[in-house]
Amino acid sequence: MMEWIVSLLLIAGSLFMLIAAIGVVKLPDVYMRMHAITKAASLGAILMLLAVVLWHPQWIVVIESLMVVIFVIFTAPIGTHMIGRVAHRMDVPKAEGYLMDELQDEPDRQEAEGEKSL
Amino acid sequence: MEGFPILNLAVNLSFASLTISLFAGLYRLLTGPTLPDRMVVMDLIASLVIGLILTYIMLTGQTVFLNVAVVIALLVFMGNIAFAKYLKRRIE
Amino acid sequence: MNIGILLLALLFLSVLAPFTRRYLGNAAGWIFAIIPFAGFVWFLGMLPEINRGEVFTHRYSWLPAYGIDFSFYIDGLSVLFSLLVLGIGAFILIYAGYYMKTYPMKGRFMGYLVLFMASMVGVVVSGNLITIFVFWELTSISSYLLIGYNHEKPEARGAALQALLITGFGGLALLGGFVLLGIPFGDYELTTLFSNPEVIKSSNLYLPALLLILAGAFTKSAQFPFHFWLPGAMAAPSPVSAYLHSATMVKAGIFLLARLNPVLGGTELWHYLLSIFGVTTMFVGAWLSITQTDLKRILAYSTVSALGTLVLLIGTGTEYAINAAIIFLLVHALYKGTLFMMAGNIEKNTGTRDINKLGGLFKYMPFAAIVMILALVSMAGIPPMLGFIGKELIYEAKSNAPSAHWFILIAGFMTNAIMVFLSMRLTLDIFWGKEPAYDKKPKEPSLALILGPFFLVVISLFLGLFPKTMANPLTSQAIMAISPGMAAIKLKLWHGFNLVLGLSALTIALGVVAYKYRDPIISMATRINLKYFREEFSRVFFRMIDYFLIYTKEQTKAIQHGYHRFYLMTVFVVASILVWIQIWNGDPVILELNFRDMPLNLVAVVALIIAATISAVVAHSRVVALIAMSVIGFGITIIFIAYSGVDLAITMVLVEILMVILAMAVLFYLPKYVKYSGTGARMRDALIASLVGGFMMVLVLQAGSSAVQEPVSEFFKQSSYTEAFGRNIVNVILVDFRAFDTLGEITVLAIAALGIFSMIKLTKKIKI
Amino acid sequence: MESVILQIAARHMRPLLVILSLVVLYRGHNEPGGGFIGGLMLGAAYILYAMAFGVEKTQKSIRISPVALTGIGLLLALVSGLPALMEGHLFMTGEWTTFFSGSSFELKLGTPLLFDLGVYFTVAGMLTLVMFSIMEE
Amino acid sequence: MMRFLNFFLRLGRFLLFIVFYLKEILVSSLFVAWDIITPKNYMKPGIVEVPIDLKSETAIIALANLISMTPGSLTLDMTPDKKKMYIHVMYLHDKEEFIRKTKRQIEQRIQKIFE
Amino acid sequence: MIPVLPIILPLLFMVVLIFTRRWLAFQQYFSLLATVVLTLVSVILLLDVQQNGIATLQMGSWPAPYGISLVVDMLSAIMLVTVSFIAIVIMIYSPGFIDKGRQSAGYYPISFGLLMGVNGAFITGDIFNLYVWYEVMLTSSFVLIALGGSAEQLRGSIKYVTINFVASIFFVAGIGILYGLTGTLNMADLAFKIRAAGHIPHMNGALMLFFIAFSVKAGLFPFFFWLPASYHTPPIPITALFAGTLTKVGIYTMFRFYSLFIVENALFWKSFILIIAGLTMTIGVLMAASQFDIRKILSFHIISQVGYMVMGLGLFTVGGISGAIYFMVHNMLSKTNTFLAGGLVYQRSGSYDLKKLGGLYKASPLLALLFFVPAMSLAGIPPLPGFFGKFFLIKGGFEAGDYLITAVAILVGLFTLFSMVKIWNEAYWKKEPEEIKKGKLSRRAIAATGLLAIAVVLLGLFAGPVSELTVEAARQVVLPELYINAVLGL
Amino acid sequence: MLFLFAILIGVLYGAAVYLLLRRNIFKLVLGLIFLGHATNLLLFVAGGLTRGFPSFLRDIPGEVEKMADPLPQALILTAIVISLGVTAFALVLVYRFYSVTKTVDLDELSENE
Ligand code: NA
Ligand code: NA
Repeated sequence: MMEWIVSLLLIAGSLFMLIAAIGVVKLPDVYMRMHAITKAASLGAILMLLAVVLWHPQWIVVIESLMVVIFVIFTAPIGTHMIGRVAHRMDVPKAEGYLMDELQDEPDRQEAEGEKSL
Repeated sequence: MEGFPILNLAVNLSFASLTISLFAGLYRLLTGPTLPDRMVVMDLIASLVIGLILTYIMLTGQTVFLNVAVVIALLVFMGNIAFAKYLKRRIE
Repeated sequence: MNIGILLLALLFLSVLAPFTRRYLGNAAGWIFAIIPFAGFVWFLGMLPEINRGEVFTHRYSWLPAYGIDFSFYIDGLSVLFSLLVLGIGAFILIYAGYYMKTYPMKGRFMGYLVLFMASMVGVVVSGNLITIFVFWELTSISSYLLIGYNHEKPEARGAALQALLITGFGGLALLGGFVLLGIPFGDYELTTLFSNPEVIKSSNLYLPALLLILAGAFTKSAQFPFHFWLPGAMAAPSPVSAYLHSATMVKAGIFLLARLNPVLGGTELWHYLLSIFGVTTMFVGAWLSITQTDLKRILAYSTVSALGTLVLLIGTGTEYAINAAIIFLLVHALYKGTLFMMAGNIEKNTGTRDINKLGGLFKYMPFAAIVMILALVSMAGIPPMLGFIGKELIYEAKSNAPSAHWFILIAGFMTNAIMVFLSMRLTLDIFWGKEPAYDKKPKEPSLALILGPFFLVVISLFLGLFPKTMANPLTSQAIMAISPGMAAIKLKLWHGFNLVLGLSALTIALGVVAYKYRDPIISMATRINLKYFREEFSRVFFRMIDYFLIYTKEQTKAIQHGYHRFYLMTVFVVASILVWIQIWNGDPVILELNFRDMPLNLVAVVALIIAATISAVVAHSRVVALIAMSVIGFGITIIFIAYSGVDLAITMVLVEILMVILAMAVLFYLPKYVKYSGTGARMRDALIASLVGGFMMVLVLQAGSSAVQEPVSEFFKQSSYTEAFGRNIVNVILVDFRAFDTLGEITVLAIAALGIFSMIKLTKKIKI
Repeated sequence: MESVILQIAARHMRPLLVILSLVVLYRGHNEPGGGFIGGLMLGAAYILYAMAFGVEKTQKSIRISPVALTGIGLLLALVSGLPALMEGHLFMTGEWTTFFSGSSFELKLGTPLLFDLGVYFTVAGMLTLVMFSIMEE
Repeated sequence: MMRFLNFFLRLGRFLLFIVFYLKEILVSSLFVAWDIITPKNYMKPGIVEVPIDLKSETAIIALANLISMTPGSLTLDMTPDKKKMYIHVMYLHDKEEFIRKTKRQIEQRIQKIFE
Repeated sequence: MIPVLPIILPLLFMVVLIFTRRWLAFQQYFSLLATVVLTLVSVILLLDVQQNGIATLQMGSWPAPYGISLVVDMLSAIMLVTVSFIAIVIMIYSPGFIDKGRQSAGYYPISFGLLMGVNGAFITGDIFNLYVWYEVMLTSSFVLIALGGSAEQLRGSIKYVTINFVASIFFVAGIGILYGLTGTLNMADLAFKIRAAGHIPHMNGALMLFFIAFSVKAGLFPFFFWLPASYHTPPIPITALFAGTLTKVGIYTMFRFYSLFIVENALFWKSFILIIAGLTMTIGVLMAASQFDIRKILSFHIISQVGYMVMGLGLFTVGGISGAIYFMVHNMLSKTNTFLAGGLVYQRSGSYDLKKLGGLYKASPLLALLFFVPAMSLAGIPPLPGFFGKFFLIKGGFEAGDYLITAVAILVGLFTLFSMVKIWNEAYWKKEPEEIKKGKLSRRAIAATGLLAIAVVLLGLFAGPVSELTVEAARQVVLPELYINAVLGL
Repeated sequence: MLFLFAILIGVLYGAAVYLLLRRNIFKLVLGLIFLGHATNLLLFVAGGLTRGFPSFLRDIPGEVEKMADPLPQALILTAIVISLGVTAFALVLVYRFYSVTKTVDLDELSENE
């Protein structure tokens, strides 16, 4: 029984990742591609980790799996945020059909010159 | 994993979809068109590597590989930050 | 007294010399002369024992690991040469002390002179080939320093360089020859060599050894075609010319030939080589002296001629010839030393050495004139000077030579006639004849300046007058040393009427006639020289150096061209060739393609890495290249995981991420990517790249497919937990089994970090 | 002005990374990890912080300079070889002591762990030194 | 004692929130996946400014992350004063509705947990 | 215990210097003291080896071939002593020459890093460990050569770093392949396995990779480009330190590897190495002749003289190797000395360009002497050590029957003489140009150069005792069984 | 799999060499990084490939025999860290080079030689 659940989870997780990859290829602009990746990373990983935990029910596996999930959820959005932010500043062309872009109108978007934090 | 054909199948399917995904990522890397487009590929590949690691764990039963996944999950975003900072500097 | 002490005293004196000037002033020469004079007396005191056939040897352990001792071997030949070197040397020092009065850096000059003296004595008393060589080279160096005394003049520097290079070349050849000589003997001791002198002649090393040693001797003794450095060396002050370049150093080559005559001589090859070089040098030297007008150059060419004569005589090798050689050596040293010192005196008094600008000096310096004329008489071979005996013996030797080539006899005859001609010319043109307007009135040279010439001439005169009692004891043992079993001929001034006397008379007659027709002869000689010796040898030499420099410059430009890429390219191309040759010659590679062993996912990962690699290589954007790099990094991580490298995979990921951050941080500052290379270059580079990649591939195949029975890592697996208390074997290796590697590795990190830190911090401060 | 989100994230992640790096360091002898990996993570923690807040602020917040950290690491690695000498063994021989022997908290400590700590500091020091130098430019 | 209780209250909310959140992720992920693999695109993208009322930094970053992790929305930027967030929305049918939903479903829950 | 000291003491010193980097005066004196200590340790090691034969130490008590072996044989000991003595001289010299900025920017600690790497390379008996020490040495040299970062330095450094990096990669690739083939890293164990097996398949490729790697490090033809491209760029004490140590480590390693690992195809390797040696010594000296910058002349000469050392290796007789080792010691001292003297010239006249120099003979007899001694030593004038080196090699060459290479070696000596005299004629004898700078010489720099010149002279005067050591070293190289047995305890 | 890995390593080395021969200094650094990767992989592959048995001792009978060789892994770890240090240095060197000479063209290195 368990092997069926595990297999299902594994396949589902990897399929999510595949869909994310297809999304990266297919979706029309960088923001939407980022959508695909962020979600795939977490969801796919969560499903597959579930499979691992179920198949290897040990504390250390559970803890490490949880760590993977938490870290993915915590860090992936920050990465995408950074890229999205800079992409927007670069005026990366957006796909057609945007209803609005309120960030464009944000007065503070152009930051002070000469500021060096890196 | 021995003695569980369905699991074997699942592992192989997982490998298949993940490797196809890898090439999808490569495609985006090569075609771009913009730099942020290429940058997101790194994230995708990192996720796929986590997937591959988990699949390898299922294949071999070696849960120590989880450690690798933890590190990737924890730190890959720093690459994004670095790229972002680089691009930011370029537009300034 | 011991020879070692004498040498050390001289060396000490030479080191001290530069500091003495302040305290001793012009008197330094007199004081300096004490030690050589004491040495001279000491050697004189040895004569009785030497003449009883004794040989003094001393051996000091020197290079025991190589079986080489520092040893002395004092026999008649050594004593004769030492007496010359120290005796003339003492006079030269006195002379130089005054002569150099007005020159700067006199102290150093005196030091070099004494250094030379020590080296020259060293050469002649050495009992070991290597010892000889050490002193031999020192004579070259001191000669170099002395010739270049007027170093601010380019000619002096050039002459010094020329002399050093030629004698240096000879020195190197000589070293090679000595080493070859030592192989069959198994030793470099002269005693070993003399005890079984036939060893080398039967060895097939004889020819190369002989040629190399002759190269050494001929260059040092200015044999044609190496003769030209000697006239060039006249750039040195006169004491140097008198001492090194006539009386002593140039005789070192002669000494060597004499010294090794028992070992190397007596063969046809020896005989012919020495005779041919000797006779050529003898005649060419004399001939070239005809057209010279510089007093010192005239003397220099006549020295070349004399050196040729000596080589010829040693090569002839008969009893007469050896006798003649030794006597002539003595004769020549005495008169040539005098002549050069006098040339210096004349130059000092009149400001010129050009004989065309000299004349009528007799009335200003009659005493000096007589001294010089006596020396010239000796040079011309006229009785009662020792020169006459010398010349007689030479004629005797030549006419008695086993292969009495008329050619040699005629050449000798011509040469001697030229000597007579020169003697007359120098006597009459300098001391009488048309008197130019001298800037200041010439006067007799002071005591120190005339003392040397005077004594040398007197000695020559006495030796000529009482040859049996004075000359024979000096030379007989030297002759026996050159050729064991030969006897010294009883010397006498008067032989009665014979062919030789006839020849002498004819020579003088011819010389006188030639002097009478000197103008047409000189102009004819000039014309001939212009036609056949169009270029002076030394000019050819310098042109050769110029060509050499041009060549090396071109070569450097071709090899060290400065283009970094091509350096790397050379490295890669050569490496490829070498490694491919090794693979080609090595064991065949058996390739087993096992497709079951190829999981598709890994095949895909490999394909991904290759694709990413290609895209990184062809990328036009650095960001793309860097992202491709991290894709490759991730791909390698997967491979590490697939093949059980957990720590590796983690480290790989971490390093990859940090590398990207670092590269990005640096890339901030670089300009946008520019494409530089053309298609042709790219094709070429791709070819080179595939050569390197190819051999690496083969090597990996070879290594990976060979199964090792018992790698050392088995030990680590067995004892990691039991002895090192760790379950992560990789980590245990890193921190325990091979912690020393890790220690080095973190040191690398620390150093790199410090380097980066200081590179950035420091360049901020320093203006570039 | 740097992204607020990044700054908040960096503030949260730094202690997390530091603790994790220590865990990785400690576990290293038996589980994946060790001085390198731990050191790299520790370095990453401060680099992240520096990317969010700038080098100056980061350096102020650490107190110890990266150069000193590198030096301390090297010194620790070196010193870890010395206890062996006191025991009369060869340099860098691992010396171990066991605490709470026999109990379930049995703790084995040895010089190789000290050595690993040295590696940890050196690697972290090196990383921060390099990155800070470059980022400060 | 109160603090102890408070903690458990928060923990309970947190766990509830996670359950809710996982359901949300799953549903909308499937929707996005469907949109990706089917040829027809339903997206109506837009970048929306959302005012935020959270004070604690932890809460803010949790919000930003959760928005990003929620299919269909992605935090792009935030003003330095932490008052406004700019969110990229994939299926933006009604801006006000989106803002309301975000604030109610995520921000308020977070507020309860973290503040 | 002692064999490890030459490696860990420099590390300790380096750490101390890192912590005290703000106190320049302390750094200067401490460094000097530290190099003296190192020299003492090396001398003790040398005496120990002389008395008791090859000294070995197993790091961490792990038995060979599992742990890392440290091995000091006579060759290593000689190299250790020479290098640490040179380090003393450099440490006396540096404060008088290098600007304060560079000095306080890590010059001292990193110099000790360099020494650590160099000593490690001389001592270790493990090929991977050797790689690590190589990297320590190289990284330090990378830093030192770029320290200060003038445009010229950076240009040189990039070539230096890249080509040496490539060589390191070849080296480590060779190690990987060798491990794959034999399963061991211990050099003695490897040598033992090679001899026991008679033939280990596929080893040729790895050996060639090693050869290429060491050729690059040693500056052999045609891999030497990095050397003349970079050695003239940093301040002269750094160049002098490099000249005295770095390429010699490559040579040392080549000796070690050749002795231990070349069993098959010995004839091929011999002739190959002799050809390379001949080309190296000739091309190096010819290029030196064309130069007008003192540092460049000396740099090209390094190449030429490395050719001599490799020639001794190619002969592979006790005589040849001993000659090469003696030559190496001589060259390390004399070459460093000429560089330091060149530095004095620069300090006095503000240039290294022969065309702009002149009059130094008159201006400063001391300066003249300090250059003349090592220059004549390099030119092979007796009784300076260069003569003995050349003599031993020529003797070795003729006795081994390798006449051609020996003839080349003899001829190259002439060109060496030429370029030394060229410097002398131009910088010292030529009339002093009017616009020349008249700088003040540093006393410390003079003292250091003088000390080294005295050492050069002494090396020549005591060629006897020294050559006994080199013969013993050569015997150990020619009979690798001694090394193998000492390490494996057979 | 050995064959494929050998090809991969060959390609990586080839790419590294090709990059090192470019004129742009950035590609040079890229080439250095590639060299490092290629060599790490070479060490890994030449030391023997073992699937699924990381070298951790877990007291499972029979595991030790199948376990991957830990030594090459340790060597690679060392090599990785060393090349991290050296590459970092090279990167900064390149940066300095550019900021001093204002060019990324390696052919301009030839000046003054
Ligand atoms: Na293998
Ligand atoms: Na020489």
